[in-house]
Amino acid sequence: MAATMTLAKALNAGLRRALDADPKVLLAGEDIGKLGGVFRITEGLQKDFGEDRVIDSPLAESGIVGTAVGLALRGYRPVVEIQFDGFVFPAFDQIVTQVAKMHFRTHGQHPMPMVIRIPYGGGIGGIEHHSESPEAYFAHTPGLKVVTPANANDGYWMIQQAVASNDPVIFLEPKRRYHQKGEVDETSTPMPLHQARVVRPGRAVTLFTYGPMVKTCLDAAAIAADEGQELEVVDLRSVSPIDWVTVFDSVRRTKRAIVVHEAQRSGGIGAEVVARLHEELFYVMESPVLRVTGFDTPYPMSRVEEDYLPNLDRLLDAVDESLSH
Amino acid sequence: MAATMTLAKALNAGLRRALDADPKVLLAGEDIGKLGGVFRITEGLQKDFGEDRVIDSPLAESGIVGTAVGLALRGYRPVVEIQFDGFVFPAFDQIVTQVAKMHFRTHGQHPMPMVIRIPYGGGIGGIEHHSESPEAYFAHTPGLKVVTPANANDGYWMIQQAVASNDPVIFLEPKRRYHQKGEVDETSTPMPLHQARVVRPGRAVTLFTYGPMVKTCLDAAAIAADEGQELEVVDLRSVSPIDWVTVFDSVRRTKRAIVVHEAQRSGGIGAEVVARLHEELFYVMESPVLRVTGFDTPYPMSRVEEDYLPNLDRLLDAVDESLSH
Amino acid sequence: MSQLGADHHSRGLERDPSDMVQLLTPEGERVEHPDFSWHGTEDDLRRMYRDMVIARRYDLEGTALQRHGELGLWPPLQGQEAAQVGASHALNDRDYIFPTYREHAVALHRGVDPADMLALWRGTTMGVWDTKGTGFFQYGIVIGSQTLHATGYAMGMQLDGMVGNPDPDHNGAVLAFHGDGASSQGDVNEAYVFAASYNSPVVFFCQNNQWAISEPISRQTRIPLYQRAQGFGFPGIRVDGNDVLAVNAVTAWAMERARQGQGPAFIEAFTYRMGAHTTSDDPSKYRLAEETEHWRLKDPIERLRVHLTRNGLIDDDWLHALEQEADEFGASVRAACHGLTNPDLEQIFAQTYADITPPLVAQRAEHVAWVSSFEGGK
Amino acid sequence: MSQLGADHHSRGLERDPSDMVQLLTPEGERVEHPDFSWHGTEDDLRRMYRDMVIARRYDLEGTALQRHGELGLWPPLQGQEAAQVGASHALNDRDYIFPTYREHAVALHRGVDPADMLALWRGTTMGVWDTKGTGFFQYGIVIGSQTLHATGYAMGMQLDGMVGNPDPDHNGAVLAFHGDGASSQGDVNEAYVFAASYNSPVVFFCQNNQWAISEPISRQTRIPLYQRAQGFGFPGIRVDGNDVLAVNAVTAWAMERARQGQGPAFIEAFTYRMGAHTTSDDPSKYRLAEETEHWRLKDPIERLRVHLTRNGLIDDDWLHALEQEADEFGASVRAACHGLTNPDLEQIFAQTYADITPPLVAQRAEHVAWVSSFEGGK
Ligand SMILES: Cc1ncc(C[n+]2csc(CCOP(=O)(O)OP(=O)(O)O)c2C)c(N)n1
Ligand SMILES: Cc1ncc(C[n+]2csc(CCOP(=O)(O)OP(=O)(O)O)c2C)c(N)n1
Ligand SMILES: [Mg+2]
Ligand SMILES: [Mg+2]
Repeated sequence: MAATMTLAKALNAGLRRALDADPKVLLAGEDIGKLGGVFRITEGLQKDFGEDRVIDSPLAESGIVGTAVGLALRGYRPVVEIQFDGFVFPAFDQIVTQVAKMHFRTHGQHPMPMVIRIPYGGGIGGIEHHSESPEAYFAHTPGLKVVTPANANDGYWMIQQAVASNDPVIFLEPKRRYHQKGEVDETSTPMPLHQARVVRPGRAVTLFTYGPMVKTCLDAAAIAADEGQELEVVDLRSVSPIDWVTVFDSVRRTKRAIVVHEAQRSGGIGAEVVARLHEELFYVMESPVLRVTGFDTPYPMSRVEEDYLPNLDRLLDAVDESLSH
Repeated sequence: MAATMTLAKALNAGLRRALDADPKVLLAGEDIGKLGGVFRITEGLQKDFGEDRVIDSPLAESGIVGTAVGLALRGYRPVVEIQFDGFVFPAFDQIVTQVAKMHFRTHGQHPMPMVIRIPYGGGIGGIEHHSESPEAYFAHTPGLKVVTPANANDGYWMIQQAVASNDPVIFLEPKRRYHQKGEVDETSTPMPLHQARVVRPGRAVTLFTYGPMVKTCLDAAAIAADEGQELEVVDLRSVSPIDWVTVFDSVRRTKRAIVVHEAQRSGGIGAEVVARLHEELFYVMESPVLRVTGFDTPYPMSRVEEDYLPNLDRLLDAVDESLSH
Repeated sequence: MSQLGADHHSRGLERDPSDMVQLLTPEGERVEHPDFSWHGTEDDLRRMYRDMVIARRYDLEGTALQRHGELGLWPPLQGQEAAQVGASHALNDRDYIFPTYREHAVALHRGVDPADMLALWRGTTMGVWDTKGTGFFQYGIVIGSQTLHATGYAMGMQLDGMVGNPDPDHNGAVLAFHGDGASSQGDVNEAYVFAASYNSPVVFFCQNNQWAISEPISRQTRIPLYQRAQGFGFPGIRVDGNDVLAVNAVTAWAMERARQGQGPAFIEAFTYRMGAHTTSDDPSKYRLAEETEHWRLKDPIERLRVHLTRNGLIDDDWLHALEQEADEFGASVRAACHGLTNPDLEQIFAQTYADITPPLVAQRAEHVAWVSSFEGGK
Repeated sequence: MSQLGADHHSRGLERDPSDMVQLLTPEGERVEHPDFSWHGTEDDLRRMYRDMVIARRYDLEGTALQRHGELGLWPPLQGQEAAQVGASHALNDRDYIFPTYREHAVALHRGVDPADMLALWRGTTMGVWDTKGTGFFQYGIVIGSQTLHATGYAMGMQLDGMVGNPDPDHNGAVLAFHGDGASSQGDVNEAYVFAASYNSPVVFFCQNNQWAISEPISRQTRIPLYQRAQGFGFPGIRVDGNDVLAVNAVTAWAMERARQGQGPAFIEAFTYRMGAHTTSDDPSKYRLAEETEHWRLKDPIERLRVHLTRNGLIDDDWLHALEQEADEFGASVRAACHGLTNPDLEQIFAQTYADITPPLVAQRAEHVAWVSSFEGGK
């Protein structure tokens, strides 16, 4: 059974199925009820599952996550929504000191089956705090797992897998791809949540990316193909843990790599990918891994965001540079 | 004029001088007044400068940092103390969304000359939240600068330089070295705040480190010297920005490097150092840069911390491994 | 049935509460209040009326510009003109304001350049304007965070000796805006704690517009919001937020006690967000048209117009002239918006720090070289 | 002179307030209160006395063990026995407790293994014990965060239908401890907001022991803390925290209303931290011995002893037997502490996740290989 739908609808359908499958699953967050969330990801769910399973929260992110910890201790599986990337920081303490550490603190007695959904990334002409990519903060936090779907099918399945996970999952939704359509196969067995996927095989250079940049990388690969360069594009899907087997396999073949993300460069996911490639494939790589990322500034005013974000020109330039060595 | 004193006393003396030099300098934090802070870094300062310049704050870190933003907007230069590393997270939102971004948001109209002092790191037999190394979170945040002194002289000078900085500085104090004594030269001109220092020159391998691990690395280098290996030890001092000139210079000479920090490995400062060395000195390095760090788990119960933290055995092993390539 | 107190919609939170200060009824009638009176001049009345009309026009222009794709977003203030204008008119030159993202009327009254505000919503700047000249700080987007900045700023004013001086011309205080939804945030409650602890000259001005996007006030509190303050040890008072006189009188009182060193106060301006939360929002999803209609009868501008006309303080000519002025202002706003120029990415590197770091200099150089590689016709 | 309200030490925060529920005077006299009475048995009285004595002994052992280097740290509870024992005795089997780091008396009463608690302070575990069997959750170190967990847990109990049932045996509620200092934290105030919004069965039990490390209560609030609650829309009540009867009666009342679906309540137990904040602290730096002496006269154990003896409910034999029991308990605590075994680093890898990640498996393997390279006599 396959259907074409947007990432937004796929997430909605996935959440619906998760609510259906397990009465312990609850959604909570600001405006997720009648409004269905500012991006309508939870549209219709409160109507169908009631105010006790799709819960509008007071306007306080620490409170939302902190009470979700209590609900999880009680045996629930809360799925909380943070309205925009930039508003996860009031909840950062609860996430880092409580959610991430409860399993560790209790020697496994109290797992934290919680999902924290965060629409993230830029490219939507937003004002400050509405376009950020905070993934590296979470990936640097032991105890959390961090995933991000890049297409509708992954959205549908990964949200269900995240809900089913007994570990806390930071679930980053590439907001500018919410309206991108794709096939959703509601019956097939999905691949494991933390496995990377080669979304386009190629032999010249591997582009490692995730979330909103997967489409950009695929677009770049299509253009490069016209010029006779076969780029491999790997969608990491999980940025913590990263599926190093797939990463290393790819570079063993291509011997060249570029990491692409929207987040500021220093200390980003790219740094870890470069570091691991350096450590593991020191003698294999034929040119330095490159990073095409946001700059080390705050996310800027929207009128320059297209220059701030990795775009086709920057990507193709990097490909040339990688191949020039 | 040189005197021997502990890092703790040097910081106290530096703060005193900063308070003396500029009436706009204020200290705020929990228990920093009569008690002088739980580590006594502000001892005697309230007595001498009064309750309006050394301010005991209500027990709320976000409030401490958030009101400091307001004080800075008013023209003050607040120096706030976070009692322990693990308690900076309630203030994380104010630090990341406000302190770090005010200069950017106001196109330079409102700089944020604020210092956020945080005793950090392990090795003190502490309970949970009292031994963490959160530097990578801040180093990944554009708009912040992040420094950490490793000895008394640096403590004395760097705190004054941080106070004089017109940018917000996260000032990480290696709490387990508070009682380590050193010479403080109160008259010499200090080196720039964001410059790294070769604390021990050597030609075999460079150890890059900072804060509490500088001593450990120096101890390792002393042992290695007995075995005929001349390790170079570089104290980064500033982890954002990192002084890449000194870093690259060193590796151009030694061609081998190890990065050492207490924080968990993935996405840590080490990742960025490895990535930059890979990018810049791809053809220079003779063996992969190694990382000797905490593991990717929460900071553990104190009875195993000596195994969790990089220690002499692990360091010397890494040196052997680096040289074995 | 809902277990989680879902009766919250029907809590003792009346739509038309009686425990609020009112000096001008919805019908435009002047009434007295035992504790608060208004002592302004006829000119003051006309000025406040004018400012409300201009603010509403600005707001309509903002919405229209957004609809035409000129702005990325616009948060309308319609319905809240009296709360904002009444508050702003209670301030002096030494007072400072920490707004949310909706206080356009205050901004205009304080002299913020309308174009500078549009630049924020257009995305050509981060939202920078003359804060020093206007005393009106940047818009705050992270809900509640500005209340702590306001409190810290007020502490700074205390340290500067600007509180409790015998000569009132040396005193000042801070007005901190926040919404009803914001009252749930930890930061806002911490601001109350700090302000109380240091007895700081800050007045928290909560525009309770009944909604936080789609969530009704009953989700945030089960008792009237103004009662929150007394639990922190300072006075809270509720005022008819659509009554510019009452807002003005109550704010003047609260600011004056703050300036005199009597510490913080909390004002709940009971009002209504007539429009959408922002231009991205669709209120029909979550609230009834009937509610909006109910509030339309309490329109803050209309009630003052009736009062002024009825008392012969303005006439048709005056109103006509004001309409002219508003039209001209509207045209100038549109022109200013079209005149906004796009920034260059290059500026963001210098914008990040007071002292740019060497790695950022390198990134800028890399970027500049890359851009010129195109210009070189690569 | 200080500008920042530094008169805070002399605020209307009396040392001996009259607006608190008291049923047993410091002199051991039973008094009545118009709203609260205590209906327990003589056995209950003896049990509470015994639990206070045992808790104090445990505390002394903890401090001694720390002094001997057996524990890394110990936070003494001395002075707060009545607050803790009185509260704990008001709970039923379906109630749950979210403590701070100082509720040793509650832990013991709920059946937490003393050794498990020592393990936390010794650093051989992260502080794990039988939370399911005891209903006593982990100690919370980050000030205030547990109040949100408590509230969420209470919401879960609502969802589970454990509130407001006609059969009281099906009802339960949550007791959330926090300190006076904690009342300033955003999280704690957000917990009040959520609990009120969802009308959740959670009782906030604030042990106002007058100090947050070196900061007096007047730094956190300028009015009595119990008044905070009413601003959030639920009752706040102050009780003599050194009076085990009053604490017990008030807590029983608050828990019962929560269980019946009447929502949250706040209890300020007015008490005193007789000792240091922790064994790392030196209170002589910031408070006067005179103050401690004043409070010694209100000792919670002594006043109940006087009452019990005077009324012939215990005699010297009974007291002697209790002393024996305490001695034996003390010895067993010491033995248990010495019996704690050091963990192995290897366990922390599996401890991090429910499903360990492949990179962490690799790190563990690396570590294990490294360790065995030594054992192999490298
Ligand atoms: C910390 C944070 N969380 C969420 C948001 C998204 N958001 C923007 S406005 C708003 C509602 C604010 O309601 P209220 O405080 O009543 O102010 P109003 O918009 O009604 O003026 C929300 C949830 C935000 N800006 N900041
Ligand atoms: C978020 C946070 N900030 C600071 C600390 C350090 N700290 C530990 S206990 C304490 C004082 C707590 O005072 P109170 O809430 O009154 O509880 P008490 O210790 O008196 O029982 C402080 C500041 C902490 N544990 N967590
Ligand atoms: Mg509102
Ligand atoms: Mg206390």
